[in-house]
Amino acid sequence: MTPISLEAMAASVPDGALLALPPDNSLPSVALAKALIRRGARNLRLLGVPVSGFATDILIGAGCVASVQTSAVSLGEAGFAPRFTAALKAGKITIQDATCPAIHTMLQASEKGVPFMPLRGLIGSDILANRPDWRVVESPFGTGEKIVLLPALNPDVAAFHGVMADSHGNIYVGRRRECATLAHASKRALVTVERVIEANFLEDERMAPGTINATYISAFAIAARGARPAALLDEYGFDADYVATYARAAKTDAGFADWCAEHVFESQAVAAE
Amino acid sequence: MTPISLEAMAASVPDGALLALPPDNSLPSVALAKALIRRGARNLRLLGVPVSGFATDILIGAGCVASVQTSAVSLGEAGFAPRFTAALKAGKITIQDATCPAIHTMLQASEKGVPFMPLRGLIGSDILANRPDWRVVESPFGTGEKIVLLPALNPDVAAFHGVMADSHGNIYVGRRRECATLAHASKRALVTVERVIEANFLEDERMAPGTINATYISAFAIAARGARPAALLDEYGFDADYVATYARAAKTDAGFADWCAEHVFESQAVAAE
Amino acid sequence: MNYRPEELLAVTLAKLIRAVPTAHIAVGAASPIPAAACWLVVKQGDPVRLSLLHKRSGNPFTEGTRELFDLTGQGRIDLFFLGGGEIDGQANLNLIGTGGWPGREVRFPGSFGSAFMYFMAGRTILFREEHSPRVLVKQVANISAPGISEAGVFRRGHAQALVTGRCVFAFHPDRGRFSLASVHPGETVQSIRDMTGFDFDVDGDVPETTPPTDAELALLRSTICDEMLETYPDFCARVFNRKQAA
Amino acid sequence: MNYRPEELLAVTLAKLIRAVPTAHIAVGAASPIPAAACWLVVKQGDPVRLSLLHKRSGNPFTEGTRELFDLTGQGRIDLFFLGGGEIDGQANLNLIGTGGWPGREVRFPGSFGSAFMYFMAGRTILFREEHSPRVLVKQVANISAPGISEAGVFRRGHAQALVTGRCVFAFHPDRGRFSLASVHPGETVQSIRDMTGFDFDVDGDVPETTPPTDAELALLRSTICDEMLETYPDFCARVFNRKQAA
Repeated sequence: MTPISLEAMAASVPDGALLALPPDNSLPSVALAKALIRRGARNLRLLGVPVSGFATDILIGAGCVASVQTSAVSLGEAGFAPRFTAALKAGKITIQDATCPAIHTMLQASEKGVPFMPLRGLIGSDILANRPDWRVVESPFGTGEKIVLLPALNPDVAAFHGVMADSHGNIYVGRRRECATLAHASKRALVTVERVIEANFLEDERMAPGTINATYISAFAIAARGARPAALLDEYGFDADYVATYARAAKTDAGFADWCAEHVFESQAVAAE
Repeated sequence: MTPISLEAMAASVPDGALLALPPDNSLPSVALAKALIRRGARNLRLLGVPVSGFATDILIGAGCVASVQTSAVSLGEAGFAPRFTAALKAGKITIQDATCPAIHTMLQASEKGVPFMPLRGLIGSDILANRPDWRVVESPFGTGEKIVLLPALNPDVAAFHGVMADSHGNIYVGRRRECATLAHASKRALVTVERVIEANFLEDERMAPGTINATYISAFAIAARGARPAALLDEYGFDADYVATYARAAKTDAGFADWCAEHVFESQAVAAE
Repeated sequence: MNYRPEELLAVTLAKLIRAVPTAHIAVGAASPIPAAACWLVVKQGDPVRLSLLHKRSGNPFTEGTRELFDLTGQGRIDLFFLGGGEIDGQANLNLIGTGGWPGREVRFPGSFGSAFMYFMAGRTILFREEHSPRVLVKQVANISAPGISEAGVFRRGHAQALVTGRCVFAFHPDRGRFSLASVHPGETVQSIRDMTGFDFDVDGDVPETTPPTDAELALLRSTICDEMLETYPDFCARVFNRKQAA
Repeated sequence: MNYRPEELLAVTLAKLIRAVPTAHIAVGAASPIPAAACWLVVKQGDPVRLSLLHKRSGNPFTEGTRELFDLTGQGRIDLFFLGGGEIDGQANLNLIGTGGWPGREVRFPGSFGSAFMYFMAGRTILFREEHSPRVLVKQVANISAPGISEAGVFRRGHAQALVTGRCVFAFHPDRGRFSLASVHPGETVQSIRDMTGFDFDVDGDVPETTPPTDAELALLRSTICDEMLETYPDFCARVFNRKQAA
């Protein structure tokens, strides 16, 4: 398995795809989000795994997004996600609210190849009241318990940023195992990485536990600092200044457009740095 | 968290406990099984996760076991498990048959804190016909699909052998993540390890993915070569000769008694080597 | 007053934590005051395990982000903290937004794990510094997570208390109502009534919230600040006047 | 005959694998001949991914032992191999034992994952060297995994074929019966009937199973033996006369 280019990867995500993205604490591929903006992606249906952050906000700002299913959209310390908030208010996107473990559970159902999975909680929440696709049943084990069943969720594309790929396309994500679940549950997994290592992580007992088997990986691309401004394990930290600057700029349409011109379009080299 | 002695660990497993044991390819604590024989444990209800091997057979041979729930009992290349086969024929133990993913699923239900979880397959199998605790339902999502629901399984004690513990009681098991699921799903997890390392594996990105958080670990004991004759990651290999010798000896009650006297009772030092 | 309001709140939360046997607490990222309270309990010598969810180094979870929820589902989390854009008198939480669904007036970030954690943690301490009729409402516009549950719904725990910048309310799941437990210095029962959109019970005399001791303040400003510096640099700079080394 | 029976079987299995597009095969530990067949397909240049379940070094799974079943549940395993202590004419498998439940006469080790894998793999090749009325029975004493399923039961695949030491049967899930596809050298339709406990169809002339070519034998005895040596040392010693280096 050999890397493809970031732009080729972005081109392979069709308009309208159900695209699953981890949030800022969980290896987002901000590099791919920017490449999707450059390619002019449209009508993406984003899934926050289990919440949404920076990458989601810039995709919304650039007009790439039709809907978001998530448990929250936030820039963390930098506050509310400005383009999400504006687009929702303007009616440009729709949101389907969930709660974190419900999204994990729906992905785990796909991971296990079952049509649904139960989850406690939720009953009495308006989240449930607004999810006609979720069901409340009484336990068939005779306990009288009412419990929610959630349908399997099978994203068209999962995108995240791993630390590195090996010669076989195995991807190292360390303890961020939610990326593994996501890859297992999705039709295609597109992964950006810092680098490719001549090795087989599966033959290395110390690397294997943090590795996602290449069998789940559709393609990978090299994108140095591809999670930035998010952190990448012990490789680099969260760039709070970058996000704060973005949050200020993106308060207005014009401010977002300027930010986007500079940070997404001006130079791919700069953007990928 | 500091280690306890192997014999203290064995003493903490009450007679009649539902004791979950991984098989020979998955970090069994043979050291603890031998210590349970030495302490004269009785009426243990064993759970194979998801099948059973050497440790189960010696516990049965020593009269420690009342029942086994498992997907198979086997010594692998060395053939049928002789003490299991003899005890079942003699009516000394009962067996509750399952299939591998059903046991994983029942443990995952406990791991998630849900009362049941669905699994495909099984319908038309006599395994299902002999499991009154399992339910067939029609999917409440209107697809007409019939599917099995399995109840959560919450072992009293999980026992396995990790490579090492750190100063905080975190346990390294590498890619054998089934031990993590088992620890999560059980009331208590008792773990033997080769050694204790002055460190915090959770602070080390390379160690963390193969680590089970100490929050799930009730106690650990040092037992060098504690998985033997099973293999332990890249630490030591499977001892096929040891198992073959056992399989020959254990064909008869007398042969097992001799084997047990030599390999379990004669010297704990020898047994643990 | 020789302490900051945040210090009073941390000490108050610590007392609520210690009022109930507590083995394991999970604390989210946006919660520096609850985190300080938890560290205070630990540093005062209670054998409490803390799982700090967004700690970058030493993140406690090795199964990915689902592990917190699984852990809580298993009944291993005794205490969690939640807040809300709106909180009502039945302890319902709104993290969705005001106006019609899904927050047509003001949209909040979203519910995160609240619709699960509020049911499955051993108990929850509600914490919101802003105490105003805007936040503490008669009825939330949208329920992210309900304060009480009907029969037949598995629920391990409820709100233990609601701590705000003005007072401490205790919650009574049996009657689905708050009672006023203490008022912070400068507040009265009437001033709390004036600033609270929901009705609550007042059972007898309401004491003043106990201020921090010198020992508590010393702990907060030294070793607890040390522990919190990596995760909450802004908070430590603002409250403890401590900057992280470059 | 310049080849061993195991080599004929490996080559025969390889042809069945290549007869259907196959991206990913999982192979269990007790299956050296199916493993040899899979390696043959790979070394002949087909881009097939092999997951060898009990390979000690380079074990393909990093989610623990549930990953094989999850992977298969997801529809990512195109082919799996199963055997059985008993196999009947409806392709039902018995890995439990003979006599009443749970194997009162002869107890076999147990069903392993068969009650799931047989439904969820893209297809299954049944393999059992022993071809006798004891193994190939009219009706299995206990069903570990059924050959066909009723309507409303999710089933991704069925048996493609049953390969024994005497012949190849094709399975027809629509009619729930085997037909004789080829007989190994030395066997006839009648000799197969004599040794088979179940009834099967014979559609026209039954060819002889094609023997291995020199190229296939050369591959088996060199690079394929190299690949298999770590996992199947006894098999390699016996069939290829190769000992593992100490």
